[in-house]
Amino acid sequence: MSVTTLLFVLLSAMAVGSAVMMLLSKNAVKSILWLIVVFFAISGHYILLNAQFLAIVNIIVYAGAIMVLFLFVVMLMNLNSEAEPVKNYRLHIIGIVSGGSLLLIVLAALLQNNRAQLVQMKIGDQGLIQNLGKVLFTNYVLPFEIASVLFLSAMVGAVVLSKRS
Amino acid sequence: MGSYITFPELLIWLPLLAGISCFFMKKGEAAKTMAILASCIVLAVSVGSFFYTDAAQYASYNTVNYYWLKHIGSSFFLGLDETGRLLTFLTALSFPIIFISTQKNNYKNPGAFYGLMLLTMAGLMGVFVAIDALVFYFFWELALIPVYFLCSRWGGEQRIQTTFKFFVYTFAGSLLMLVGIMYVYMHTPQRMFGDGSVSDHSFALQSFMGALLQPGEQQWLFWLFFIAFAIKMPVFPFHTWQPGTYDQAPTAVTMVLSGVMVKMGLFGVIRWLIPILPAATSMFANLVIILCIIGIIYASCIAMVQDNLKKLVAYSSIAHIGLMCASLFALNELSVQGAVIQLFSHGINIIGMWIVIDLLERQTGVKHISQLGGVAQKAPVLTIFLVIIALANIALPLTNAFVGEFLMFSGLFKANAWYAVAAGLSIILAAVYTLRMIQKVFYGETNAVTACVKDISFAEKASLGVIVVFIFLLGVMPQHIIEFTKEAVTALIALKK
Amino acid sequence: MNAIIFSAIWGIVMMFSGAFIESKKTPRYLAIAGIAGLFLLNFLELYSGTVLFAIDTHDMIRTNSFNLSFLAVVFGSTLLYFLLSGKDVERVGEHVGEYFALIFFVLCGVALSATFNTLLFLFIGIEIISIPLYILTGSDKRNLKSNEAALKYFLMGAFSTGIMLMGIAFIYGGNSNASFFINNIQLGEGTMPVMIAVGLVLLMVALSFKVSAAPFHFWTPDVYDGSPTVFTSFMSTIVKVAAFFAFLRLFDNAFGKVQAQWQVLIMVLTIATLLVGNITAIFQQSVKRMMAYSSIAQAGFMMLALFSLNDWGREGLVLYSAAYCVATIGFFSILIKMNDYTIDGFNGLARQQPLLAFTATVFLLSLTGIPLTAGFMGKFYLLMSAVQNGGNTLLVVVAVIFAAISAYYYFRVIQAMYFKEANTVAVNPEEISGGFKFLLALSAAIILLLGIYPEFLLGWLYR
Amino acid sequence: MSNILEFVWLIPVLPLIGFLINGLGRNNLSKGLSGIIGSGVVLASFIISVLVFVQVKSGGSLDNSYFDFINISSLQLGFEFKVDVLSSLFLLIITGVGFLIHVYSTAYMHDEPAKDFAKYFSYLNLFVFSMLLLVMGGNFVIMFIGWEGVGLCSYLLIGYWYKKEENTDAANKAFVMNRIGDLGFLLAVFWIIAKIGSVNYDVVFSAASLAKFSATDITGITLLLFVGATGKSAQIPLYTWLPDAMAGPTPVSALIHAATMVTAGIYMIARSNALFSLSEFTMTVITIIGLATALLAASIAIRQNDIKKVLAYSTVSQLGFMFLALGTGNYVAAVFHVLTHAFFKALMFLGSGSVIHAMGGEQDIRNMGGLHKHMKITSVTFLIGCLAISGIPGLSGFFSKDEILAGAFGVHGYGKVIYAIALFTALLTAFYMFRLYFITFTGKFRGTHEQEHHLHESPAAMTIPLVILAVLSIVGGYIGVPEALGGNHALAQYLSPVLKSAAHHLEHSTEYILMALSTILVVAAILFAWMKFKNYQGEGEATGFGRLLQNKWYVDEIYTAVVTKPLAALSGLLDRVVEKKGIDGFVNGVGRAVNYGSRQLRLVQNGQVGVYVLLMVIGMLVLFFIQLFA
Amino acid sequence: MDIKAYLVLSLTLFTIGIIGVLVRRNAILVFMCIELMLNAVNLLMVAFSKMHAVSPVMKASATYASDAQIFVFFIMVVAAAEVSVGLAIIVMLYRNTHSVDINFLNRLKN
Repeated sequence: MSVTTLLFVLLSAMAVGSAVMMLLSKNAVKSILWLIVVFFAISGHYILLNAQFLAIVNIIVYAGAIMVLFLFVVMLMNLNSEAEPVKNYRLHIIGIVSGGSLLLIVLAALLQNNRAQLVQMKIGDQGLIQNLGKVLFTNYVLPFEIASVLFLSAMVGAVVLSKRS
Repeated sequence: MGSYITFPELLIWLPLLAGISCFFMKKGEAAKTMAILASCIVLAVSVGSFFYTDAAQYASYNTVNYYWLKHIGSSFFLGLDETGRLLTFLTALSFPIIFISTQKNNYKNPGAFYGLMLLTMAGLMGVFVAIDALVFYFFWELALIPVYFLCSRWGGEQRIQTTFKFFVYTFAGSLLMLVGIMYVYMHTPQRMFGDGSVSDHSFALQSFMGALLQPGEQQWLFWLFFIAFAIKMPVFPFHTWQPGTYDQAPTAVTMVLSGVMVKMGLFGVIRWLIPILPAATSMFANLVIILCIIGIIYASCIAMVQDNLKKLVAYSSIAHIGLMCASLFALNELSVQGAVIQLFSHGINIIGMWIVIDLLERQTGVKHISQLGGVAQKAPVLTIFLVIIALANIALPLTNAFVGEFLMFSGLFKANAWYAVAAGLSIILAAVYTLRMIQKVFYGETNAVTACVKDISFAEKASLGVIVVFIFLLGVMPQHIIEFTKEAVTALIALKK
Repeated sequence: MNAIIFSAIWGIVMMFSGAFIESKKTPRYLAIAGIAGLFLLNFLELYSGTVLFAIDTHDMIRTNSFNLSFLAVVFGSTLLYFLLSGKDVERVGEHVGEYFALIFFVLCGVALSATFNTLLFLFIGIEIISIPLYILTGSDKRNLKSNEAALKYFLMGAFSTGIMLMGIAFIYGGNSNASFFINNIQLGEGTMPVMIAVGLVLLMVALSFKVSAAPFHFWTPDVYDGSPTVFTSFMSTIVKVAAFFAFLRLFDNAFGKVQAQWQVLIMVLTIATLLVGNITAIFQQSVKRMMAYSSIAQAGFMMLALFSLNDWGREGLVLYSAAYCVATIGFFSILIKMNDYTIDGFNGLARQQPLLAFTATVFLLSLTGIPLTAGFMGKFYLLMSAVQNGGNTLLVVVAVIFAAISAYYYFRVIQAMYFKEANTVAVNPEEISGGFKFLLALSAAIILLLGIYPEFLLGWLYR
Repeated sequence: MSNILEFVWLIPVLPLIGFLINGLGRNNLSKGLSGIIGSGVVLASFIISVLVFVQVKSGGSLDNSYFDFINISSLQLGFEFKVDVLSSLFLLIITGVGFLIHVYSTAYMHDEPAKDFAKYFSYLNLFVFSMLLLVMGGNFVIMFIGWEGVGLCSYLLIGYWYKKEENTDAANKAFVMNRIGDLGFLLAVFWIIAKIGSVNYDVVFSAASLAKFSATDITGITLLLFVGATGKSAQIPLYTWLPDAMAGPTPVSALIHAATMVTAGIYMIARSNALFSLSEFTMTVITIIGLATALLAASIAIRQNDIKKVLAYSTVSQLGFMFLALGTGNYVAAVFHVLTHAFFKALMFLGSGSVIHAMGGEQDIRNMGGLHKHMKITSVTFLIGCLAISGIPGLSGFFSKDEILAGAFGVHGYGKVIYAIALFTALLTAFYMFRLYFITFTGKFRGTHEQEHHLHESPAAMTIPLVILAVLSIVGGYIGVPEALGGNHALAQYLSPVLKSAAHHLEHSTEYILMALSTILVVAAILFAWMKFKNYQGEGEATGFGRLLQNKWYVDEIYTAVVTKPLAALSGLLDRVVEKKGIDGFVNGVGRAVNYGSRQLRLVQNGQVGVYVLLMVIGMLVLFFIQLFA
Repeated sequence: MDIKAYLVLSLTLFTIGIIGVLVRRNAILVFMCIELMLNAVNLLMVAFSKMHAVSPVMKASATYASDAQIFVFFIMVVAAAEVSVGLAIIVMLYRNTHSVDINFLNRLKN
């Protein structure tokens, strides 16, 4: 079993495990921290796939910005104390069962064909910053510009929603 | 005229415009006069149209064809054929009679009332002259909507629920028919328009008759169409909206419903169902006839125990319509000829009945047989008219209904003796409930309720007089109307497969 | 193309107007001017192909007379919406300019999702539509219902976004052409690759959510009910038809060739939607909520266009959108004026405000699909498309039966207006200006015009 | 006027005109005037009828279609009249007797207010018109038009005093029962149309078209026609309306329910004898029904105390005799009896009318008695009538009835039995008629004092018709003297073009024996009645058989129990259960179901985001399953 | 490495996200689960891009494999915008109701 595989398995285990932990942990802050771990694992996967740019962006944007924002909000509301009263377990069971069966159905369908399609690991330059940058500012300049509308509306939204009157 | 404006257009636009203008009339009298005037003019037009019957010579007077939705092959295609002409005449004749005979009823917001009435008239006219399936469907609904408003605005206590039931019932039926129309349309051949443009399919009646349909398709299409028509007529067991509606609707509207609107269903059978789906028709004819006959006896029986005058007439109407429908499907010359005559006669007679009932209800405020009595002493003239009309209703010889029913029964007999026997029972039952009604309402001693009854005024005399004249005219010399509708009948039975 | 850029620009303009202009009226006039301009520019592009902003889109955007005329319909209805309900936008809160800005951003998204040629733009378009809507839903900050609606909408919306992205991922993975272009998807011979199939289902789910087709409709009643009525009107009309157009565009261009393999799914969704929408609407007491369900029911009808990807369907969808938008916007503009949103609130409106009652009746008749109204023509075309597709006439019969049922709840309002006696004042007369009445009459006229002569609109589809 | 037949259409038209004048001008006409108009038109048409009769006697006949009634390729049907020996004879009876009764009515109805008086005469004229239409019609449809017309008139006249409910009840009963018959008639007509597409007598009875009929057709048609006859001519099972019909004014009973309308059935069968003769079965049925009716009615008549009811039942019984004659193929005898019966039964009805008139509306014979000394003419004429109907030799009844009996006797096989029963019935007839006579006119008066004080002979307008009819009842028989009595049966010869007289001729010796036998027995019966009732004091409450007869064998009650009640119950059931609960219930049920569904379905929308998402996921599952595995 | 492995992995993460949405009731956590779903998608996208990078088919465009990674980039962008709005909404709600428990959100129902 090659190093790559080993790494893959480790990272996967880490990602799934901490995702489950996020789900299980009562405390909101803990869940956030677990989620950050998941993101790191995923970044690890990106590196494994030689998608360096995304790996970095993932750390910066997700683990850095977004999660901190979450953490900030949670702290602000100090929900760290367990706020969830008695749960409806029946609903949970149903939820888990249906979610699981969804996974099974899709996987069952996908894994039928046994023709191996390999994924290029560790090499390949598509994920390098200069390539992506070139593509982004040539082919994808229009989407890039239009994405700004998204941020504008987000900005306006922030104003509309949180400006005290 | 001719190339400028044609009879069908006149028949539709005149009442339509008059109706719309009525809405803007503040003064009730003005609206009423407008309505009466307009309907009389329409009557004149319709009478005039009888002088231009020759299809070949006066085509430009009787048919009109505007390009409308060209790329889907629909055009504003109207035409007057024998049956259509007869029924437009019935419509044109009924409305003045209705307006004049009910002019004493005063409605709140009369402008709207008469406006809607005239719109209904326009819709009915449209149904009877449309030769394009889509146009037909348009007018079919158009005749329904104003009636809905008329009934639920000016009707009796439970008007809203009753009318709504009526509306949804009919609306559902007509939507099914719409599906049928679409399906047939998809199987129609290409259509070339006058200006050379072509559409792959067409809504014109001719194309519909030329549609290529498998027997299997015809079978379920038949029911899509038939149910719509059956609800409109109504035929047992689709009739339950009818007694309530007749009871609750304002009498003027009830006259329209029972006199003219039920003919839409029968006309639909004549103009669309049989021509488009001859194979299925002959396949299901017996089934339909049996259904109708059950309805005839069933309705007559129920009519015998009705205490409510209006419901009594309603059920008797169901019986009569059932007979007409049955004989249409018997599809031999006798029966169809009879049905066509009866289309007209029944309209006239039942409107007469309603006029009398309306007079009674207006004066006494009751419509229950058990509460009335001895009217004959107070209003002999009214009684005479009623008796004549009632006897016409039970098809006494020398009245118009006799001719129709005689032909229909003999036609049914020709189709199958037992049909005639079973349906014939209605002759007896009809006598039973009609005479019972006459006896309980008009004979006997007067009571507190009927003491105040006055005899009828000139206006009602006039309108009833017209009706009675028609009753005897058609009763003694039916040959004219027969001559007039012969070709239509032969054309129809020629379709029989 | 014009539309995308201009709406974005004008959104920014509105944004600044909100920031720097004190008067509450001015933004509205600006907005009306903007939408008029938007309509004109788009019409210009449709009419003469004039494009103001020549940008190389690398084929990510494709415009043709079909989607341009659809956009014309959308912008036209928006114009009508601004004219009829602009005042009421001012009532929602103090950020008038911002509200209009957000609406323009939404229009930008609409333009994108009507013209996209790559899944990226589908995604971005949908998001640009959704995010401002989350905000508009919550714009009535003091109102808990509004907050709740906003959060529900946001959470479920985000969830559906996740689904959609997963779908896109699978499409990309299954597409041996390694491309996001919807017209460049390798569907393979015979049955399509499993990955494509999975992606297709996921995309269908996500878009069904956007068009609120059962069983993905649950957000609709709550959100429409909770958000400020004036925005409900916008959401339930323009946004919804846009989403539908995107739905149709995607499945028509990307998966049209293998329709046989997914038609049954659409049929299931259609029937479910018709059922839920119509049946649930019947029992509603609040007209606003009833309209929410009715919008679901209408969606059920529009699904027919997807069921049968043929010209009848495409034309029908445009026609239906026009009919549905005008009627619903008109009706909402009246509903907003009502003092009481329950059905009894409409009692005796005919006596107090004949014109309002009459136009409302026209709108409702159109929604029911009575002949001579645009609504009928729309239904007619869509039903016709299903019949021609021939797949399943039973579906058509089901559809018409539900159409008959729909009369049940629309006519309850008509009955209230005309046949019930009023005990209170339904509408404060001072709120009804002459111009408002005129515009209502105008929209009623439009509905009748389209109902009698649909070529008027359809003519533009095939230039 | 060379050929009176040209103007034959005047015969029905004149009464029609009278009807219109009286009907429309009823508010303005004085009694005298409307009386004159009413009777005048009938007199006029009587005169024409006489001329026509003469013409026809000298071999003329008319078969004329005036205009197309219905003319389509599968049915040509003109408005056509046929005047031949048969119809011309009936024309005489109708117009003649009709005229007398009109005259009589002018006096009888004199207490009516003017407008009702006019109404009455308009109805009478209308009746005469319809009756003439019936007999002159050249095809079955025209006959049917008259057929229903007379039914209508009898309805109107029975219910003439419409304020009393039992009158209108009787009227309805009469009309409905007639309708039942009419349905049979109609069906027969349809059958004929279906077979040969025409209803014209000459066409139908032509050998060519008779050949077209199968045996079943013939039997079916004739039976159906006979059903029609039973309705109109009050035979079992449809006879019960006639006694009730006595609710109408007495002259009406005389004209419609004795002389003319009720004989329409006989006319119709006689007219279509060509058909009937072909069906052995039908003939047997007719015989049996006729005989049974005659016996039943006679038995009931014995115990009736209402003077008109007795006459009514005797009418039914006599009609039974006529049908017996028809059934035995003895058409001439039937027509002959129609003629004589018209005379003496009209006579007796008018007589009873004069009695009732004198008694101030009293009809119960138990309150009469000894009227002879008060009203001689009435009494005498009535006596003549009784003698005639009982068949005392020399009077008209004797000849006709004897011919019927003889015909019956001649029937092969069971002829003797029929004869015996018929004879017994004849005896009963004699008995009850004279019971009536003695109770009414002999003995001492049993009524109240003011009645006795009020007693008087009726005015001339009433007595003159009585006298005339009396004379006719005596001499009327001599147009049909059988060969056995050295006569040459003028009537039979006159009718021979249309009617073959009875097939089986008896030995003269046998005839003599039969005549003697019947005469002796009848006289005995009369004497018995004389002893029993000459001074009648009212009899005790009837018991056993007597009560059964008094209650008319409970036939009405049985009909009510078997037909009327169940039908009403059924209708009620249909209305309440099938209609309201069943069909309408279903329709409303659909609506309710939708409402219920709505109420349930909205509960799914429970506001919980978690649940919403869950449902979405499940939906997704379903879609996946369909797409990937189904 | 076979693509299947990545399929399993990212679908598992995705499903965990879904289940989280189903079972958690704290709005913020639900939102986080959604973020997890997005990340699962991102991972799959990248994996696919690398799969196509070696797939033998003729390349649709010069940027055939970068497309997916650009797409992921855009997903992140959108996610960021979404987060800001979402958190704004949550905060606003919290201001009014001092709770972020979605099960208490049932003023709107039926």
